[in-house]
Amino acid sequence: MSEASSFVLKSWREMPPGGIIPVPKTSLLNKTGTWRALKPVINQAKCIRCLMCWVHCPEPAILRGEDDSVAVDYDYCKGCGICANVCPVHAIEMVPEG
Amino acid sequence: MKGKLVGMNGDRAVAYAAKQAKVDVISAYPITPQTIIVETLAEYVNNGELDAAFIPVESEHTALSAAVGASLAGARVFTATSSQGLALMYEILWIAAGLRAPIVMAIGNRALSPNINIHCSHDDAYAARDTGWLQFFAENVQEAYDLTLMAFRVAEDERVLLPTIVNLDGFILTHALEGLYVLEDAEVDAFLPKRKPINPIDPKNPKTYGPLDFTDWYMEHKRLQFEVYQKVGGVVREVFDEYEKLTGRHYQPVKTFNVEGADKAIVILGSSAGTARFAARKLAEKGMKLGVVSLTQYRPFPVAELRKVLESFDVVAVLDRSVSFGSPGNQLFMDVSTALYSSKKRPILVNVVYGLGGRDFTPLHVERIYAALEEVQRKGEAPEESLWVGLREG
Amino acid sequence: MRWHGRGGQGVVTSSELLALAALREGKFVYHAPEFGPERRGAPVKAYTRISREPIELHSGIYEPSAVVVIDPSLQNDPSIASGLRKGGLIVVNAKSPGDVLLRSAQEKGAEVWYVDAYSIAMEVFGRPFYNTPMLGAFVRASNVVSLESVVSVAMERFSKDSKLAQLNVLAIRRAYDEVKKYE
Amino acid sequence: MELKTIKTLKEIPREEQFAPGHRLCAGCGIPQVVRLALKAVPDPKVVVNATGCLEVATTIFPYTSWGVPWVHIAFENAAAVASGIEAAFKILSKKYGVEKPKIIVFGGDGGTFDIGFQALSGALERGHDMIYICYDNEAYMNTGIQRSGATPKGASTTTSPAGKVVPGKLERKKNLIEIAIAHGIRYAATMNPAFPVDMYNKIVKAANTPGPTVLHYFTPCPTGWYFDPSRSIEVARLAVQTRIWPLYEYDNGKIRITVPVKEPRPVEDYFKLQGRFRHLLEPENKWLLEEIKRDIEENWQKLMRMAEQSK
Repeated sequence: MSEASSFVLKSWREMPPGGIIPVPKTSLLNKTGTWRALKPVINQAKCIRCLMCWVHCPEPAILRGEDDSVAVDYDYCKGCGICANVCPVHAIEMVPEG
Repeated sequence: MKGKLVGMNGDRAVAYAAKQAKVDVISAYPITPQTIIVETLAEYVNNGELDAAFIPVESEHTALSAAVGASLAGARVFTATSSQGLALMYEILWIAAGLRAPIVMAIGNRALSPNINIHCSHDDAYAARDTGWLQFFAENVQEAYDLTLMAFRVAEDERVLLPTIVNLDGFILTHALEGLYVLEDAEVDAFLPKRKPINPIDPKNPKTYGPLDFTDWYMEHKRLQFEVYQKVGGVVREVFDEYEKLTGRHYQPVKTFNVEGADKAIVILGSSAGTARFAARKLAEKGMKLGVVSLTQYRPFPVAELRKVLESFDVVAVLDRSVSFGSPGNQLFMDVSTALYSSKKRPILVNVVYGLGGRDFTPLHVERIYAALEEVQRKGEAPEESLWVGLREG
Repeated sequence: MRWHGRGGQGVVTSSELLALAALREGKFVYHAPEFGPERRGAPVKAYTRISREPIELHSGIYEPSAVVVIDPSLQNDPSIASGLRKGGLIVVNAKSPGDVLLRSAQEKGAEVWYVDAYSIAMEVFGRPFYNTPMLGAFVRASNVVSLESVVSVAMERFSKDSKLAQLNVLAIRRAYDEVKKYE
Repeated sequence: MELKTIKTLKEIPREEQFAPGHRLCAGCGIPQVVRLALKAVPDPKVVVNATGCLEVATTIFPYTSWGVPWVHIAFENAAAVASGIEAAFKILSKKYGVEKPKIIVFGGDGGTFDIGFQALSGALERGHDMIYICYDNEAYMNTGIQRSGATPKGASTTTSPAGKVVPGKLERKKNLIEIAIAHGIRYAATMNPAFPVDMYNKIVKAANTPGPTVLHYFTPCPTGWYFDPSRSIEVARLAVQTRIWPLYEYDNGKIRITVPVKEPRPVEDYFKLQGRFRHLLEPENKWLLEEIKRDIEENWQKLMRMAEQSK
């Protein structure tokens, strides 16, 4: 992340030849969480840690814990609602932002 | 002359140079008159004389696409094509240059269709002139060999990092055998050590090559690429000098003959330069003085050098082996005109078209051009139209 | 020189071997095949330019000093001697030179040499390979390079097959010995 | 080293080499195959990407989502570029001991079925060691939903609009797997995001197979197919359950159905979820719907015969 930001902040005259992006994962600087109208809220009490939401998230914005518990990374979640739909125990609810 | 004297045609000489350059990857598709280059390299690889990957691709578009991929991976890459093949590569030419992939490509210059023709025109080289590739023109088989070796040095120089074309006239050089001096392998190794790539593809150091580049950064990237071309001339001269020390063979971006004290000259590319000099000698016997100026370096265009040479003439014929349809002049003519426009003293320029589709260019044509230059000089004004030499009468 | 033959007869090889032999003798050379789509059987030409000075001229040859007719059926083609310089040389593959050829030779004041390369080829190779015998004949008639230079480049050219190399050298030598000047 | 197949989602590696912050549409189906491929194929690896949704949305300079080397040259040549990279690493590894990465190619259906078809065919014929993954959203979504050779019969796109006279695309979709197999490659399979374990295992098998392999991935596209993004996986699952998108693999000469569909769901269930097919449910287009049903049945029967013959 720090590597990413240092590259993006450089003067264009120092950009490497060939128009390449010389460091990985600089898209982390682009917080797509602002796209969201509905936000997924996980009911941890209901969660069975099946990882369905984790595997199907297109961002990926579902964080997988060591114990396979899950959390939403709201910095990037676009609020598509796939996680809520694939949850077999309906532990995720989409609620309006704001 | 240093080196071992051998007899080879232009295509084989280029392939031999690529072999001595120890290229890692050859990605190429056959097309006359370049085919012998590809065949010879395939032979070298399959006989164990060259340790390289030969990718027998299914089209020129793929030939260059694979070449760019291989070059980004850090390999020394060579390919060759002609005419329609180069046209098919066109999209990727820009990308190879923009991604700064120092591929070396030989072009056996050939006319573009229609009608289909396998012989020499410079349509193909000219069509690549804006793409960002460096371009050299060989005048004979020796130059085709020498320039191929030097092309790798220039292309891979970290101040340059640009793909480079070596042009050799289709059939007139590709299929013609001449004597040439070749270096020992060890000498080439010293002149052209293993490529040291900048930012090659490396899984331990992941980078993104060829991203989307929108309104916010594209222009800056083009500016950065643009600035490189200002430095290429200096690198080319360094490489020419070093090569001269090694071989005794002198190269310069603009080659001149008989220019001292002459008021008429012709500017020309490729194998016809020799024919023009031959004719100029004949003219000199009759007391007529014609300077011959040929360009070894075509891109980047050697503006300053050419200006210095041409400013002193009254009339200059610029010879194009191609037609730029609907343009204010043909391709080399437009280059030369632009280069001279801001000069304080500039000659009257006459655009001459010659040799299309392999139409032979002979000393008689040079004499006709000389006569035309005399007339222009007398009238003091440039003709409205280009002069076509070698066109059928009637 | 200009070489006349048919596609597949090794016309280009003869021209090339001559150029290589001259190169070996320190001369400057330019050899080029006639530029056309390759076609077996059709009449083809090849050109060799040899000089003591560097050759800068890259145009075709329109006024050859010598013409070699490799294919016997082409000798009566009236265009064979076209452009031939005054006092030039014609070498033909024939038991005896034909009338058309002799007439044009006379007009140009050209020397005519002839050799039965067909018989030599059939005896040496068992097949009508005329190109190397005609090269041998031309070397004798023109003296432009030495027989030994031509033999050594032929040995090299066919070095992958020593039998073939020997047969070619034999064919070159026999034609060199057997070619006759038409008086 | 032979990579292992898995039985549950829990066995899928945690590490993400594909970062969020990309600009694919909410609910897009593409990242799921990308994430699983990067997880299933260990380092060192290199990704080659054809021009398309995935390329434009994940690498807008100076932002990249990629945690692995990623190369894009043009639209029609991803397999060609991969050929060059593969050949280069092979020789650099032989000559200088450079470690040889696995090459993964991502191309959309346009870049695979249509404009990139020749380059793919050439690469398969030459036998380059690469996993070619076609993410198929069944039209040119990146340029605004134009028909491709992968657009299914009946679908409405901007260049095959459901009009008064012509009710959408009238031609069948090309069969990519059969075309790929015809090149003599050793592994090819279809994949679908609703079946992630099946997908993961197919990527593993492809990675375990030397030479070129082709994986054909069903990519639900909420934007181009006109459905609610939250129903992406539901749409994908229905494609399998209706037998429209059979999940199978070709492995060294044998065809195997990997997700059997004993009782198929009616195709109308799949069509009614998506705006691109809704016109098929109108009475005047019944003939086309029937034709499509016959096609689906015919494809399924053919596949079953091939699977039967493989036993």
